[in-house]
Amino acid sequence: MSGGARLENANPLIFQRTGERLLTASEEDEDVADPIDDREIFDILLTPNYSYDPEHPLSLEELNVVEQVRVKVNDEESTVSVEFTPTIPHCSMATLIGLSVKVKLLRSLPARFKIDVHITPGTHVSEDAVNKQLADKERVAAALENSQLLEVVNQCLSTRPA
Amino acid sequence: MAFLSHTDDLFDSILMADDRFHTQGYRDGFEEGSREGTMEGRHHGALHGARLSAEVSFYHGFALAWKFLIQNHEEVKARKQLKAVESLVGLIQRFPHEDPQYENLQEDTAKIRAKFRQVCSLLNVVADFREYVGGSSQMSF
Amino acid sequence: MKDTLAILHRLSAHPESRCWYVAWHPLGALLASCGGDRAVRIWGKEGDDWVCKCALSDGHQRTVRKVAWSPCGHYLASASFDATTCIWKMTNDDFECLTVLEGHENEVKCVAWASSGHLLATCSRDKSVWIWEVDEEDEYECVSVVNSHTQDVKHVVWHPTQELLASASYDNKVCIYKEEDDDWECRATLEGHTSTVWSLSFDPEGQRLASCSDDRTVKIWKECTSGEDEDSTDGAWKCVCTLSGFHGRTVYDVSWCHLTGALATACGDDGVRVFKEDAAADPRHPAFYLSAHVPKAHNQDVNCVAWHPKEAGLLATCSDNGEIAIWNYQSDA
Amino acid sequence: MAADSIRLLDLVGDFVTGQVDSKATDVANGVKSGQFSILQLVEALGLSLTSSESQTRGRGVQLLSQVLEECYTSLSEREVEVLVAFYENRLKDHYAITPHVLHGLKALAKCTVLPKGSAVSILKSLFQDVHVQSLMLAERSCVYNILISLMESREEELKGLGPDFVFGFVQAVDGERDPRNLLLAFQIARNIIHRGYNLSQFTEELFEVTSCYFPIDFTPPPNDPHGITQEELIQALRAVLTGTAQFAEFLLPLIIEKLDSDMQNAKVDSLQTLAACASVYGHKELSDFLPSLWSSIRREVFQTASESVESAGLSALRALTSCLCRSVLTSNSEDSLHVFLDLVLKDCQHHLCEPDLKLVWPSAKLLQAASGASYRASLIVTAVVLPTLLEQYSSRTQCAQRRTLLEVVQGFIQPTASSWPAEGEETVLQPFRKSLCSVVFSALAESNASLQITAAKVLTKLGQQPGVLAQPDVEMAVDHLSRLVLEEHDAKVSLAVAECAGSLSRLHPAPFASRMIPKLKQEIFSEPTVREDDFDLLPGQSRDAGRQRCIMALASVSTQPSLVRESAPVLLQMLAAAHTGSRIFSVEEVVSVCCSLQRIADQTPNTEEMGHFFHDVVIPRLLTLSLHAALQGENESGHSSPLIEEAVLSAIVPVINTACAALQTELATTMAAQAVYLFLDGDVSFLPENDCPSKIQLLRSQSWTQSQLVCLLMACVCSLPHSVDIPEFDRLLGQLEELSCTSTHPFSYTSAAKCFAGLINKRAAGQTLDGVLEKTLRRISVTLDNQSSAQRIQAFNLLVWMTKALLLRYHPLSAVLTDKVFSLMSDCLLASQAADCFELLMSDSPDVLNRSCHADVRIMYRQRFFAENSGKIVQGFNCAEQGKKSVYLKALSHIVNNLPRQVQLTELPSLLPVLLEALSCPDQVVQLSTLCCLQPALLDPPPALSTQLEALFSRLLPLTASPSMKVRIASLRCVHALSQLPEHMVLPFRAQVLRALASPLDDKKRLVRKEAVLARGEWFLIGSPGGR
Repeated sequence: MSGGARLENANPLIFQRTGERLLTASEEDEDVADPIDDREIFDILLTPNYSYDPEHPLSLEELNVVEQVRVKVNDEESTVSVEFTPTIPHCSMATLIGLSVKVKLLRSLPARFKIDVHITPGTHVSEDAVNKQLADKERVAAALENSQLLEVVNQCLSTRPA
Repeated sequence: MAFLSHTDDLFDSILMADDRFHTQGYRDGFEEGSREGTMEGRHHGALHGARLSAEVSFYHGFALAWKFLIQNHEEVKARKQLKAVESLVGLIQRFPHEDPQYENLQEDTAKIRAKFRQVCSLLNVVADFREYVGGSSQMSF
Repeated sequence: MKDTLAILHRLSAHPESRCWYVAWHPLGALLASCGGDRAVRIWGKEGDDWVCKCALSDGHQRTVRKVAWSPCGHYLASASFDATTCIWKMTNDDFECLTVLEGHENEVKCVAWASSGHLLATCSRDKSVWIWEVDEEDEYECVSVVNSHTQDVKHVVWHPTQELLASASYDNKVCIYKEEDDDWECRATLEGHTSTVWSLSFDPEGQRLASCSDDRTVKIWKECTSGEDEDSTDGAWKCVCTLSGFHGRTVYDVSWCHLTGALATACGDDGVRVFKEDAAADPRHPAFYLSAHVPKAHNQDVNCVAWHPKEAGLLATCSDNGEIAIWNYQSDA
Repeated sequence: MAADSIRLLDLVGDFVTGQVDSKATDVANGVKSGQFSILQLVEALGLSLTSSESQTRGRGVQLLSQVLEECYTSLSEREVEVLVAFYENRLKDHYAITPHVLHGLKALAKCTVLPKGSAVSILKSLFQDVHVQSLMLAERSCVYNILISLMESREEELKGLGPDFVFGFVQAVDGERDPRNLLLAFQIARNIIHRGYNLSQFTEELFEVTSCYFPIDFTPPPNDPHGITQEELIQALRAVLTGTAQFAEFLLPLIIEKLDSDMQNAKVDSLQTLAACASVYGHKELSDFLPSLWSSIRREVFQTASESVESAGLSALRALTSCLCRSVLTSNSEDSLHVFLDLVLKDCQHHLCEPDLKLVWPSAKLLQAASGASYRASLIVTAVVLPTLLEQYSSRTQCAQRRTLLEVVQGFIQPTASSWPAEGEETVLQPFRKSLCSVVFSALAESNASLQITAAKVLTKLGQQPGVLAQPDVEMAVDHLSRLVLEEHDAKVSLAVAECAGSLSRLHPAPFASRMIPKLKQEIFSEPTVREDDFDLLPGQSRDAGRQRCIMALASVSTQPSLVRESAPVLLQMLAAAHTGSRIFSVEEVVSVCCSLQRIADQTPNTEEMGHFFHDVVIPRLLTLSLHAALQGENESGHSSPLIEEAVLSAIVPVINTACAALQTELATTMAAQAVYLFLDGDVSFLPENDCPSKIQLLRSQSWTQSQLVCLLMACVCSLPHSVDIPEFDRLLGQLEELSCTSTHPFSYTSAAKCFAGLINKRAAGQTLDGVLEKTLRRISVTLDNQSSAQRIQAFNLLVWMTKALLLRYHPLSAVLTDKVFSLMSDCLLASQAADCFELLMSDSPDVLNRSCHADVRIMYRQRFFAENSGKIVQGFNCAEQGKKSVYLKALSHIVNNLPRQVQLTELPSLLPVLLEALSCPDQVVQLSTLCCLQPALLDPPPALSTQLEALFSRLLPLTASPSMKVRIASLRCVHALSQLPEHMVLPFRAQVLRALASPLDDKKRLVRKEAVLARGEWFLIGSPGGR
């Protein structure tokens, strides 16, 4: 984002980052299998740990766009559900943020997973519309063939600031 | 004397001030509000009316132009095209320009747009109607 | 469930991408598939296994969403996200692109031939359904553009015998169209699904229409012909049966076998299901039971089910993992 | 003479009519050699110069100019005068001639003998007759060069021209586009400004003609030969624009305008320029613009996403503020600094009261920048801000908010270089001492870890400034810290506490000695009270953990001799207790005690006093305890001292190492003697409680508990400075050799070998040393050659250490030894040890033969070793039969791994084939170390790689499914690194890689999945819009 761009929401709420996940002994043990858990999904979403949201220089978590409690994963049943919170109700980027989150998960999780991305209930005026669109894999597939959209999404997911 | 009356007057004005300002404030506010509202409404209406009329009249002009171009051709294809063009013209002429309250304005506009696109396809011309149809921006999916 | 659905073949049809749709050639010798790799592939049986007869990869710039064979079997239509529809002519085992139908603003989601073979329908995210006429010298012209849906139109299907068109949409509705003094108009709107309607299929006689949806249900709709019951006008459709509770996620496709009357569904929970109609039930309130179910038919979403037109019980399915699977459905009922 | 003139005529003819350019140099040489004079040349040129053919005239002038450029130095004043007149006159001639004329003038302008007045006349005619804009690039630069050289030599005369000069320049430079010329033009403008030329009415023109390039937006063309960078231009222009306060009225509005642009670098440039001019201007120039400048800066800092814009904004604000601070206060005028800071405070202060909102940070940064400008500024700002913050802190209850507030406070209490109080000024925090302390202490008392950590940081900062904390505050702080050490089990907090205690103890040792250390000691030695709740304690809450923290804390606070004298004895006492068994301490605890001692030895100032302390107290105590333990041996009566444990001894070694390495020479010498005689003759006289049986011979002892003490000998004698001479050297070596060759106790014989190595590494070269070495080497060889010998391992071990000792100092013998090692790589028994020993040879060993213990380590010995031996390994690899190849790969990967990055890069091309080979070698150790040395190299890959990519991927990708988790991780890192290669190189592999990385996404180990996710994410971006 160019220094000139103006923030749609100039003074958003911020939250303390939860620290790095601490390494446990069992994680270093060859033979123990670590199931994919909520925190892991959370960390996936927060790397790169600055924003998915081209409007905001802060990271998703600081903006409370994705909270740990809102990530639910079930490894055995291969399901992930993420609720994200657009920084302000009218945030025009809601769909784009959601798309970025979804794409990030599609690229980062085993194919067996069913991935559901929703807006946190009651945090966005066009909540249902956005949820429905994100759930429509045909629309998402088409979106990722649209170079303008793909460009924005990639910039959000790029580990180098775009 | 004058002095006295003057004071009465003064007291009076003070005693009533509260009430007076209240009503006056309300009146002013109301006027201000309704004026603002009307202006906004007019503006809004004008804007959309203009857009719609611009769109429809574009179709109209387009249709008439083609009508004259092809009306004297005899072969089947041209006949079909002419038919479509004429039905477009028909739709537009039946379109109630001057009645903003007309209830299925949307439906009719949709019909006209659809017909227009069919005509374009038949004539095999790519008219840039996107801006008129408020076409899907590149960022939507 | 004594009936069985047995796997016959698995082919990696569109590796590295999804397989969106498969369509049997009317004579049943060939199977066409399309997918995210922008290609259409034609499969044929050689000895005991299915092989790729040819791949049409130069027709489209983006995902090919659906393919459809003309009733005569000489033509293949392919609908793509690149906003175009290609018509391919088959001359023995070779395909050439006859023409490209343009006009949709964005992704074309479906294409279908009328039984006569003279009419073609396409639909798109631009909310419109287009009806095309095919004349003797393979010329295609648009006879009508209909804007009855308020959202992305997902699927179009023709009545097996009459010139009657049905469309399914992201606006949760199904529309039925008929021709009205050489313009096509929506004659009935089927409301009932609570989310996107993904696909439609007519029963063999064309009296009933099955629809499947993101609301995880399948609905059976029946045209009410006057007399049958009074409270309905001619040409109106009403839901006579809802299959709910069977599917774990979005139902992406439904197919009504015209030989056996069995109803197959493709589901986002990776499962393939076959339903049979309960013969005993009152025809005005038909009942269906789950006759066969393969929970992990594919290891990703199942996108399409297609019954073989000639060989009863033969079923083709395809999935997000790029696979095609061919099954044999055995029912002793 | 005549001959010359004829020759000259020929040359001229050839050049002018014959178009033979080379002749110019001949003429020039002629002139230089004095063969003919310039005037003669002019005469010779006469005809062509007066020819009616402009073409010929041009040619003539060109020749003259070229000659002049060659030899303008040798001209006489008279000649110059004539030539100048001639050239000025030529300027009026045909335009085709002008270029040559300018070149001539450029040469003349450089003449030192330029007669008075010609400078002015040259310029006059230049400005008058030449339309610079219509000249070619080269000629334009001529004009600028003329100006530059005249400004150098004839400043006074030019100034005589008055504003005309400036005007002339402005006219000339107007519309210049070429970056090279711009640099020249900017230089001239700069001179005009800095050397006080008279601008008068042309000030604005001069500004206009330069400022039109602001902000510079220039990207040098690819393969640009002149190597002009945007930065150069920016700096040059900035020097002009900020050169004089006269520009202020024009520049400041321009900056404000440019700050509104959407170009990020325009913003940054504007802000930096602003900062630059603020250092030149006085507040008079600024005052009118301050409000709008401030609002622009605020806007940028509040709204930007980019750190560069932010930091530029902050430094601009600081510069503005310090400029206002410089302004002299006059009684009648209001204090402009106050006015400005009030503005800043008004806009920022209230955000500090919204600690959940984002703007709290930029606001704090702005205020801190302002207050950092000067002492006065910090007085004003802190006077307002600190009360607000402290008040907020007490009114807020959420820990997160309090933490934020405290972090903001932290930013205010650290004075910058420019705001540091001068002599006699007291710190700006003085008024808030009490409230600050109470806030910090209450935060330390909170249960929230991150809050405690921040508080500790703040306390540290407060403690670092003399005069902020009063005695009672410090004592209070120390009590809080002590409590946290004893009770707080959160690792992060303990760390912060330790750091805080460490830094406080530097300035205020007394309270730590009197209050903390006793508490810690008491906790350490307090009777273990069995508490029923002991069982359901979290790890870290147990008493052991508490004691652990005390041990660490003792080390952290030992920053002053006075404290060391208190803390070290406590630790030694623990060792004693552990030894006697009067208290039960686990081996881990004893080890960590040693670690703390080592830290103390490491961080104590290297003074005579401390030297004595360690030499007289610590080391002897350690030796005694270990000696007693050793003599007890594995005690029959149940308890055996932990001090015979290898782990403990290996922990004592670094303590002695560090202490001895720091000893002053005479102490070191006695140390050496004492140690040597203790180990050779059992002389215990220097030890406390030296009631030992006489005639102990540790090096010859058969009991491992005694022989292993040799590691302490190593610690004592191998870390002493070079100058120290080791007594009984040969006898000592003899016994060490014996021990290392014959002992069967690994720790003993290894330590002996290391000690041996440590000694010979420092020993002065010469006959004696070589003699010893020959002898030992012979012994080693004999043992090694005897396949059946029971002592081959020992011999090999000694060989390796000897090799290391010698190759570090480039001793000639090292080559022989290395070859010996190589020969063992085909040995059936020792092959794999031989391969592994290269790790030992190439890496730094912690306790001996490293620079910190004064070993003789030549720089780049690794490179040298590699250069000499990599060939042999590769060759050995090629010759060896399949089964044995891995040995060489292992050796190679060990060596390469330890090479500095740069060398790795240069060597990689030659090694690549072998390394690729190594990747497909089944041995996981080889795979791992190869991956480890590939990965950094892949970050900026040698061209050689591009041809090998195919092979690389085909070997790398399968490794992502290796049974070893480490290998999977390392290979994924390599794949990740490869994604950074130029797109055209890697794009072909995209599909293949993405497919291969799909399965690691489902790996059973989280750490592997993490790498896979990162790598795959990057690979998706390759060749995708917005990605790369």
